[in-house]
Amino acid sequence: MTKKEKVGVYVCHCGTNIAGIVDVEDVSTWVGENNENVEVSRDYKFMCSSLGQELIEKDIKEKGLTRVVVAACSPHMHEKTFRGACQRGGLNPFLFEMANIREHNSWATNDKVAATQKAKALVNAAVERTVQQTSLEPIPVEINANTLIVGGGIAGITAALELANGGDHVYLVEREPSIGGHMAQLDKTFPTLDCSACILTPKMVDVGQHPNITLLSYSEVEVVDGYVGNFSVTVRKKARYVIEEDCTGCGICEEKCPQKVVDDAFEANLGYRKVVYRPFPQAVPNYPVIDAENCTYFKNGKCKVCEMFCPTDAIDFKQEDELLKIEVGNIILATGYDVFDARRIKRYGYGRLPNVFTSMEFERMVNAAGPTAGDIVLRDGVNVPKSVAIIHCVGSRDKNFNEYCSNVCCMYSLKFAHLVHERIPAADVYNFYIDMRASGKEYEAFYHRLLEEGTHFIRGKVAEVTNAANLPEEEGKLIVQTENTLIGKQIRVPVDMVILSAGIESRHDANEVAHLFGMGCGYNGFFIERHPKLDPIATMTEGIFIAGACQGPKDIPSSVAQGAAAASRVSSLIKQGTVMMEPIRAHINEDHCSGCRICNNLCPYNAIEYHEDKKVSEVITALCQGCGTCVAACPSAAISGAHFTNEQLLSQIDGILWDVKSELKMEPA
Amino acid sequence: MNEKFEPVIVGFLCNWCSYRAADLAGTARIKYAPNMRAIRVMCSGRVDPQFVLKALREGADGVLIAGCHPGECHYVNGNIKALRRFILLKKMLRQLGVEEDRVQLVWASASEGNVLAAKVDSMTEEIRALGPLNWNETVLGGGNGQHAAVTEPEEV
Amino acid sequence: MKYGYYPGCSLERNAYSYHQSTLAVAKPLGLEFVEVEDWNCCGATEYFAIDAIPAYALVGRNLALAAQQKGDDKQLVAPCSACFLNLKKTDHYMDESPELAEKVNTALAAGELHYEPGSVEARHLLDVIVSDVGYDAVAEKVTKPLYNLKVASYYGCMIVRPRALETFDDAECPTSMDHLMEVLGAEAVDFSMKAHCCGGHMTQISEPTAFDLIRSILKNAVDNGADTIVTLCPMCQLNLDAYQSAVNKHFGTDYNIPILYFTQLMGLAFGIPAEELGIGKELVDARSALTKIGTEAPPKPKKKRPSKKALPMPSLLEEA
Amino acid sequence: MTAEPTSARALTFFDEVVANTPGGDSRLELCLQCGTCGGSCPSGADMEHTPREIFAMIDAGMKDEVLRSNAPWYCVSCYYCMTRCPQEIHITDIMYTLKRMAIREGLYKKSSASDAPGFSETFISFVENNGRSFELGLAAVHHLRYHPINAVKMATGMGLEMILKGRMAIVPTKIKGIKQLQSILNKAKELGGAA
Repeated sequence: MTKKEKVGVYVCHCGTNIAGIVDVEDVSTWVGENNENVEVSRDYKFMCSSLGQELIEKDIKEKGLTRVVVAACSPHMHEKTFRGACQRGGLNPFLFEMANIREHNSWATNDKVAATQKAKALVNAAVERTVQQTSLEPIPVEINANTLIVGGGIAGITAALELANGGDHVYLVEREPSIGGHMAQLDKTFPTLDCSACILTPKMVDVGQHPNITLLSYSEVEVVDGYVGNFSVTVRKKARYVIEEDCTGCGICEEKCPQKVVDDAFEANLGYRKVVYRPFPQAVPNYPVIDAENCTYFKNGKCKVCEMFCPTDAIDFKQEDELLKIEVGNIILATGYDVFDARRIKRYGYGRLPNVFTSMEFERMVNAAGPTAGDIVLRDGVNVPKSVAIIHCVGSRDKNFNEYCSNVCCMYSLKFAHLVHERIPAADVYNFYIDMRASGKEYEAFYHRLLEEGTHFIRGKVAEVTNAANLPEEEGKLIVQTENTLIGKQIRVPVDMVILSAGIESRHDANEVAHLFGMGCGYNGFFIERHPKLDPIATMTEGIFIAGACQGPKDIPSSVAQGAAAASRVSSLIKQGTVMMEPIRAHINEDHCSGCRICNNLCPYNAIEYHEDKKVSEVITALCQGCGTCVAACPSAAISGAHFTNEQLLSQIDGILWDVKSELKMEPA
Repeated sequence: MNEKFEPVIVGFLCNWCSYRAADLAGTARIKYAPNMRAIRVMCSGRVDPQFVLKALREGADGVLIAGCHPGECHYVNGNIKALRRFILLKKMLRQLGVEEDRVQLVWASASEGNVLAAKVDSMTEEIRALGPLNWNETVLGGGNGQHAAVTEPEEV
Repeated sequence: MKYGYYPGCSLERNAYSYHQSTLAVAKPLGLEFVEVEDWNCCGATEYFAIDAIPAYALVGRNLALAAQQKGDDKQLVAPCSACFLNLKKTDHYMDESPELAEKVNTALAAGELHYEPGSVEARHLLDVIVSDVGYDAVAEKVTKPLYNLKVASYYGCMIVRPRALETFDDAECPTSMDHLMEVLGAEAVDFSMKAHCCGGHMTQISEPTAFDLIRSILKNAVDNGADTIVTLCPMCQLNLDAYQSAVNKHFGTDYNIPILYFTQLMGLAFGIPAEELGIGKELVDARSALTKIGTEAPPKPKKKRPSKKALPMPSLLEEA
Repeated sequence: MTAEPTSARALTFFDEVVANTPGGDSRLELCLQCGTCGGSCPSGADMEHTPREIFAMIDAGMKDEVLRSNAPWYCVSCYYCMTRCPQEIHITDIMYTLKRMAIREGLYKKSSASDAPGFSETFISFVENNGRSFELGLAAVHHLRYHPINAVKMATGMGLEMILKGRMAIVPTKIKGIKQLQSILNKAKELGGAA
């Protein structure tokens, strides 16, 4: 005997989004007439509007509805909305179910008949499912007010300062010896041409000095346990071989160190650094590190010049990595991006042709604090180029490398053109582009400025850069070969210098990092946000937020905005004190449990404990994440997964097959 | 006009990847066969073989199980458990005399609406070619109401 | 190592020296080549321009014959790049498109033949030598190293492209033949034009276009100090060699750089007499260039110390 | 069941080109008009339209102009465009398609490369008759047909040298199974279409 419930069914038109394909009136009428549990069924223009929601509230109160089904969009869009309506009407929100007849149906086909039939199945299934649903209460979880921020670039710095200024404690973990990220490497910033260091370093100093920020530089997160409100994180603080408490940051060790290596990080290959070094003079923290891989002492057991000269005995060759355990309530990932490795595009000659430079090399070159003190010169370090080609979309918008647009290259390429004009007024500058993308605030104006400055803009993706001269004027030059697509002619442009505007890539280890934090990477390696439009800050994992270029290629203003937004999301949770978790958890019925322990090893969170004395297993609710693997595996059906019980799902299957059920099965048993 | 056989496929889509892939397919207005009817589960690892058998028994011509790519499971490795169950399930279907291709598995991440849509299209065509399942005749034999040995699957 | 062998039309006559030298070096390397019986022309780049299905069927006949004949190995070696690409492409497209495979097989059935895609793997001769034999085994056979000889290794197009067919060397900057030349004791010069087009059939369609391309290749090799250009394709050899004087006339230049097959230089290094390698058949005489070969290894060129001001040079991807 | 569009769109020149390109997917619809192909093409400087332009013209339905262009005939099958194309379009294969369509429609005759198909045709006529190509015959026939002056140059200059060096055969080689090959090719011609 099935119990009789009073179900209210609401079929949404979503304007014409659904009603244009699905005969919503037919669906509503049909379910009202054919499913005995349905008390009332209606169709309505926009169910998510306040009037639509009031309709539900009113029916619950007036008609005594015990269950509610809304057939509309995806539950990922509006489940929360309608659960709220149910609650306001006095119905437990877990007695509500959505049927997705928009994304999964009306938007996926043009076949009206089939779509209407499918909508009936989905609605009927939802009705059958709700009948089996039970009232549930969300689980309150207390929020630890400390926050972990991973990555000390401009996004992470912004988030850290926002939270710390609000009075909450922040652990800022940075992999490199100094915070600052890519922004610290840049010279000027588009479109206003502010000096990057001038606007960034004060913020870095604030971070270094803030009483509410624990800065863990030269450190990496190793283990993440727990869940929103209560994460337990292990951080590896790599050995610097410098005692931070004793180091004054005087820089004598760096000055005296006899060993020099090419700096492939901060100077992007264009310059050298010592083996005991600070990446740059304004580094925060200002302590150096010893690069053990290249240090003469670590290699040969001899040298120790730094130790000899250190006035405070702060060098410690015996220092070891430290593992620190920290407890936080929320985590913000601001792990940034990698620059596309231009050597991968062999036809552009980087690594083979000396006067081909990457964009990051050029940033360092034009920087007054860089290897050439800001002079634009060829690889020989002396000669000044009379002509410069800037090639856009290097590694971007190309299925052989990265398919997407890297968002910032057009603008920084314009900036490069400007800087060449400024430093070498007589030089010819060519920008080779496919499409000029200048969609930010004041960006188009900057493009116009470069048009005025006389940059040659050539529309065409460069085919190759070669040193094989054909004509006398090409001898000794780099020749940029392309099609000028606006005149439809193949052209060869001889220049002295080529700059490759390399794109933005996800971090090489983004997948491992995502896995460490229990979240996902998209196809291109950027972290997946909860919603691409409405929630680009949160992730699918509660309590873990993302900010900056780790979410997708973006410029400084957008990274700053996301950093601040992530801080605000965390602040809001901290202020709430507790967070309500969906009560989708497994539970073991002791009476039915045979003690077989199959579930024990299946649980990915070790949330199932076996009681030797009672010979039964038990789910630790606080650890359970509700995946339901154990429910599916239990041979004695002793485990039930709240809101996804066997009864609910079996009824849903029954309901979804209303039109094809075999005759035999329709007969009473 | 000759009526084309329209198979009914029940899809079990995991909440985090493949359900969102189907959402994305819709948002991107990718058109695909309307033959798959989706049921949301939190994880593909939640798909109990009895759900699949129930669907086939109740009139579905095929079942699609969709989850996150291996290594991308929201619950660490629920999809791997789904895969192991799926392999056993296929074995069982063979014993029951049901064509293996009636139950299929696909990995579709939240960004792969096109993958899911293409899978639904290809599966629909494959099942259309197989024809209706008719559980009663195929498995129960001649529709005499005798239950064949539908054993609980071995757990993994 | 036993392989099927598809010489192609050019090797029968204009590139007979390639055929000769291939067989001459195969022996000491332990390569056994079994020629496909009664093979036909691959259609070069011309048949596809006229009619697609017959073009595929033409190649299909060769694949079917090779498949019939092969022993336990499914490798088919082609020394000519155009033949190699046509064999590989036909097999690949038949595999990718069942519809095409069906049509080709319907046509083949008219000659009582059948070809199952995937049953023959077409390989270029260079690939077999560097990948299967290997540089070390080649080095072992070198008795007369080509010391002092500066070589520009010219790959052309159809051995390294299209990338969709998963070529064995880089599509833009191949290096396998350069390494091979170094193993023989020669010096491989920098050569930006190494994978550019020799002009192909443009010599017949538009001479100025072809001459432009031929000149830019010759010029780049000469500019980089090469004594000879080595090739691995009859069409490339023909265009660079036979048209060299016409190119000189057209541009008023005086290039005189011999074009040899890589197998000819391998043979010389293995101590095989020049006549047995077909050296002397080239129109630009190679003898004077080959007299440069010394008996002693040249001293290793000293790395120029960059000036103090010079900026560091990035490493190449292979070195990283 | 994939729903049929409510009204079928008439087939365009674009559709025709795609349908006639064998070996899977031409991907022509993905062209971004970036010009990588036009910049990479060894004979691009001498083409009346760069490959990129040709694709824009195909999209615009300019059948006559496309099939009259010398561009497809100047393609040397170097596959640079196809390897470099950021959208992985099968450009070289499309060029072959355009050549075939130009011959079929007879439009190549109005092209400045009007003797190019002749070269291909002469080439394959030797292949169809003998099973092997025949360089001397090819050069002689082609040049006599289109460049009589070149033919004289050939006979006295480079060609003569080639003959003297033993690099050019005086008579063509015929394969044993020429009858078998001809039945295969005849059958293939009957099948027609692209694949």
